[in-house]
Amino acid sequence: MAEKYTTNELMAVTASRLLRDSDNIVVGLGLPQIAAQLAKTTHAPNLNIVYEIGSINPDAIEMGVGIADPRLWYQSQYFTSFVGTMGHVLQKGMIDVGFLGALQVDKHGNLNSTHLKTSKTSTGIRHFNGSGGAADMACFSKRIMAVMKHDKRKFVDKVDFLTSVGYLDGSDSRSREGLPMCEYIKIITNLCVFGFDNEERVLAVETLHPGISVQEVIDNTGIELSIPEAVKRTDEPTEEEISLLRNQIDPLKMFI
Amino acid sequence: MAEKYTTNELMAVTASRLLRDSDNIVVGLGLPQIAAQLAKTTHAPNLNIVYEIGSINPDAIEMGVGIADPRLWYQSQYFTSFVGTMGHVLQKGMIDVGFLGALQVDKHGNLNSTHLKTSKTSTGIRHFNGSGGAADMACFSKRIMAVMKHDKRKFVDKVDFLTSVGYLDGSDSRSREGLPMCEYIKIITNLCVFGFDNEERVLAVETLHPGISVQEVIDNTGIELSIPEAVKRTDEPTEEEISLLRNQIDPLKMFI
Amino acid sequence: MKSKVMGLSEAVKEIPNEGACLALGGFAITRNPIAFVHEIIRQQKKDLDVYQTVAGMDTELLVGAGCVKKLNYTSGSLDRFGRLERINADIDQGKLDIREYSGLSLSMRFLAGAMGIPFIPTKALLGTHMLRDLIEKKDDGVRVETSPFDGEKYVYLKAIQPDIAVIHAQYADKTGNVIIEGPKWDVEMAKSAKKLYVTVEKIVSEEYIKQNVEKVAIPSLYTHAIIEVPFGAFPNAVYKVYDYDREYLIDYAKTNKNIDKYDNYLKEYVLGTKDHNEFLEKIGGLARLSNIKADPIFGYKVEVS
Amino acid sequence: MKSKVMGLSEAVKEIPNEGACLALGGFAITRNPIAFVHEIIRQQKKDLDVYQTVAGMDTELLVGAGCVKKLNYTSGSLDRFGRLERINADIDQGKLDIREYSGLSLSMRFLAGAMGIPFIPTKALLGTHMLRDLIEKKDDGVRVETSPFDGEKYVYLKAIQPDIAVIHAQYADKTGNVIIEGPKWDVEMAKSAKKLYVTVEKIVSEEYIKQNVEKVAIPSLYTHAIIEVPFGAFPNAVYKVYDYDREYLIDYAKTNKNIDKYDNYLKEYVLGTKDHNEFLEKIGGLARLSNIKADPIFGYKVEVS
Repeated sequence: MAEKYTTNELMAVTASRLLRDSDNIVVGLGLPQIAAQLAKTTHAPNLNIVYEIGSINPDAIEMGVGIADPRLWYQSQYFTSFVGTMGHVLQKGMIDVGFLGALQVDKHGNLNSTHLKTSKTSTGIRHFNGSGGAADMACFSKRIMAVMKHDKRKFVDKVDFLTSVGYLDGSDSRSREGLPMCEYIKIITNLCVFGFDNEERVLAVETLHPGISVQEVIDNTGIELSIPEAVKRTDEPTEEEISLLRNQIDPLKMFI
Repeated sequence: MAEKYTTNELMAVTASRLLRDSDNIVVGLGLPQIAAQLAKTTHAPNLNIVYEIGSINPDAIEMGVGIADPRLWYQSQYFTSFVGTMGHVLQKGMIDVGFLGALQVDKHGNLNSTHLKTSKTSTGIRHFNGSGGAADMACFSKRIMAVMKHDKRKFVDKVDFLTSVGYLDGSDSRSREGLPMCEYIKIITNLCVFGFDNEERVLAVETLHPGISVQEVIDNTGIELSIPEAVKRTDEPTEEEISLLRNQIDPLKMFI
Repeated sequence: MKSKVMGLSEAVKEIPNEGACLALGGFAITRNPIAFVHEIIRQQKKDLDVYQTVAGMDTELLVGAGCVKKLNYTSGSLDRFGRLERINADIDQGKLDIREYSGLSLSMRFLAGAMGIPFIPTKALLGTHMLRDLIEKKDDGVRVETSPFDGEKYVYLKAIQPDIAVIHAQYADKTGNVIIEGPKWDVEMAKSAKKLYVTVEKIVSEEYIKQNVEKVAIPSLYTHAIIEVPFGAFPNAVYKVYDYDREYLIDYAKTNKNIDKYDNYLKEYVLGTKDHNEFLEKIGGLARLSNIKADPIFGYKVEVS
Repeated sequence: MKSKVMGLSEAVKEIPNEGACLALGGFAITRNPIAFVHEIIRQQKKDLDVYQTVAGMDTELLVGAGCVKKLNYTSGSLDRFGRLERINADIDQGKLDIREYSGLSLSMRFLAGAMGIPFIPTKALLGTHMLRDLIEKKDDGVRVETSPFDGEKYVYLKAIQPDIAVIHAQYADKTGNVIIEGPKWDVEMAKSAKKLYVTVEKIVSEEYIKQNVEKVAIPSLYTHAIIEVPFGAFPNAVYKVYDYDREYLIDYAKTNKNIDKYDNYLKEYVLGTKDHNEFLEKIGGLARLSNIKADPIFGYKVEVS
């Protein structure tokens, strides 16, 4: 167990440990990619990493500014099209883990990465980036993970705009909509790990990060939560993991 | 005009002259390929030649034994899959000319390249090669050409098995079936050129090869024909065309 | 074989002055056909119906210049440099008819177009608000149907064949065989168009094409025009040729937050230059461009210390 | 990365003894997985449901050895060397449940399988007797439907995901990245399978793969097993490695016309050899094989005089 680590480091390690060896994963830039690199260096050397832009298993040695940055394509094993990655690999059900980020998440794990409601514009919305391939990853990945900053305005009862499907209206509504069923959805925040492994498919704390109180999570979540006092704690990073993150995976501290 | 030429040479030249510059064509081995080469060397330098196996515009210098022969792929400009050639290029309607061969043709230009009826087998059929991509070329090409030996048993009222669509039951039955309409179908034989440019879409002689009599065609065609005595003659090859065929395109006389 | 080489201005002149359906090939900050887009703005094409899977500066320039009526896309950004604030602002103010898809669904509409089939079924978009909005807007690109094979619900995505597709690639020969190095996200889009325009860094010999046939992503029979425009994607990256211009993008990501600044930018750098060479001279010419040249092995600019 | 390298006998042992759905990658006389097929015959797999777009000796050997119950294909031949007379004879005698498609329609069934979509629509097959017979046989691969977009008639082709696909390629690394040189007709088929077995001429380094990434036709995440079998397609051709063996094919095209001769051939050359090396020794060994080596530029055997 490491003596000292940052919250970002804890989040990266937590995400990393959820990856299994030989998983096929789709990641974007940032913490997810850091987590994938860490897993590949430790317990999951056979991870296959797919980038929606059309690159598989690169061995990048520099961090890029996004998946469209050629730095991320160095030493790739395969180049293809959007249809080749998302239309083939993902849609065929070959992706084990889709790593997402979002503006908002709701109590059934639906994500919004497109726009927020506001009173400041004539249309009543403020548009951000749009969903790109994230919507598709949420649809077709076996396991869905999102990494998000914990914030009352980001954890809401209903997302302003549903771009990436979670459990829709909860219970069996996802499969009733005709969507492929996922094994789980987990949201990793700076305070805790959320899951939806209950019958109603409602947001529930799975583990609290070390040093975080139940009240702190409740105060920062815009969704009603009932958290048992005996809730488990998130496992702490090991010295080795922290050392790999700092010295090998993100030495320039771009994301950690 | 050439003094002397073989029937095969005349057929190759006739087919060649039907190709227009910048046509995209699909060919198999044999006379069609010879015709395409001749056209490319003379009036159609911008011909694009697509082979269903997944090669475009090779510049072969040796004749092969079929489209699966690597001799035909030399100096290709593009390699792709069956879906890439037939599913994309052909199905999108980009092929101007599809060159076919067949066991049988019927009075509406439907072709059979799969099996013939016979009393000698328990199933009543004798199976040959099957249609492969030929069926698809007949469906999607703008102009369809077949090169066939003239034989009573090959020109029949109804094909034993319809693999490649012509005008189906004649008149507008092809479009009523929901098929893309073609500009024309022409059958080039050792005796004449047949077309179907009448309202009923019925086999009709367009030109008689030099020296061939009306009676000769009627005797060798298993379909009722009415041929006006004033029917046109097929244009004869030029000296240049014959010289190109003999000295440059098929010097080993593999097909000519 | 016939040459399909054209000049940029001449190529853009072929586009109808109003209402063309145009697909663009960039992806965030890479291989965006910037030179082509600048020329569209100079020639003041209007009411464009634009398709781009992951938009970048190329589409934003067209939107900012008032050339776009309808935008069909899935997302867009300048990667970490910033958002497409100029597009976002127009969306927020209801000035742009916007049709949002997921990446897979829009790229499959191109695939169906490239294959000449009427539609293609998918589970993508089900349950999303993109689908809800497309249906509300009576967009004809999607229908929710039941597959006759498994009785399940699918979105049937209508084939799209844009009038014009524009991509920027590394190389092509004069007959139109196009080499794309690296990821090829835009191949189905390119093949779906009625007319494909390709701007390239360099026109290479037919011999080079044959020697590198495995890199040919688009064979000549798809290509309507080849336009040689060195640094045609600047300030975006072209794998193995040049990197994105970091400082330029940082500045741009400030400019696009302010409509007046943005209009001035367009006036000065796009409308105020007569062609791409003049634009390149204006932004710093050879000195600036030499500085972003890619290392041929790494494919981007490697800092050599 | 984990090695997916397997021995041939071990790989074939994974196939169920009865009733597997098997797709084969050869095309007439090129890149046929002959060594793999020989081993299937030695292990006496039965009642196979075989798919191949353009069949060659690979499927014929399986049919001749009595391993095949149902054959789904579009055509087959030994190119100019002859027909697949052994298959044709079984069809003529009603011994084989045969499902005939056109090339495009069968390859699109693979495409739909590779994309995980339930079906794909096409105009192909309309009006043909292949379609008539498939419907008469109640084959579940095709349905004639009306497109909700244009109201026109289409054949909806059901996705096929064979249990096992086998292709023969030039190279792969041990992790399963596969290089195919030349035409890649079989890529969608390979990607459609639940388990993909690839026999290759040579296992190359991961470094070679990265240096030749544009030649990688199938990335490792599709590959279940890599099996190194030099001359694994003999007597068929492997582009840039070796040519087809002309004399062998001429002889084979006589053998397959006579069922007794064919049975003897199987007994002697397939069942009578314990593995592919013994088969290669039997047919003439190094002397014969050296004679068909391909010229690395031309890709086939060039007669040097």
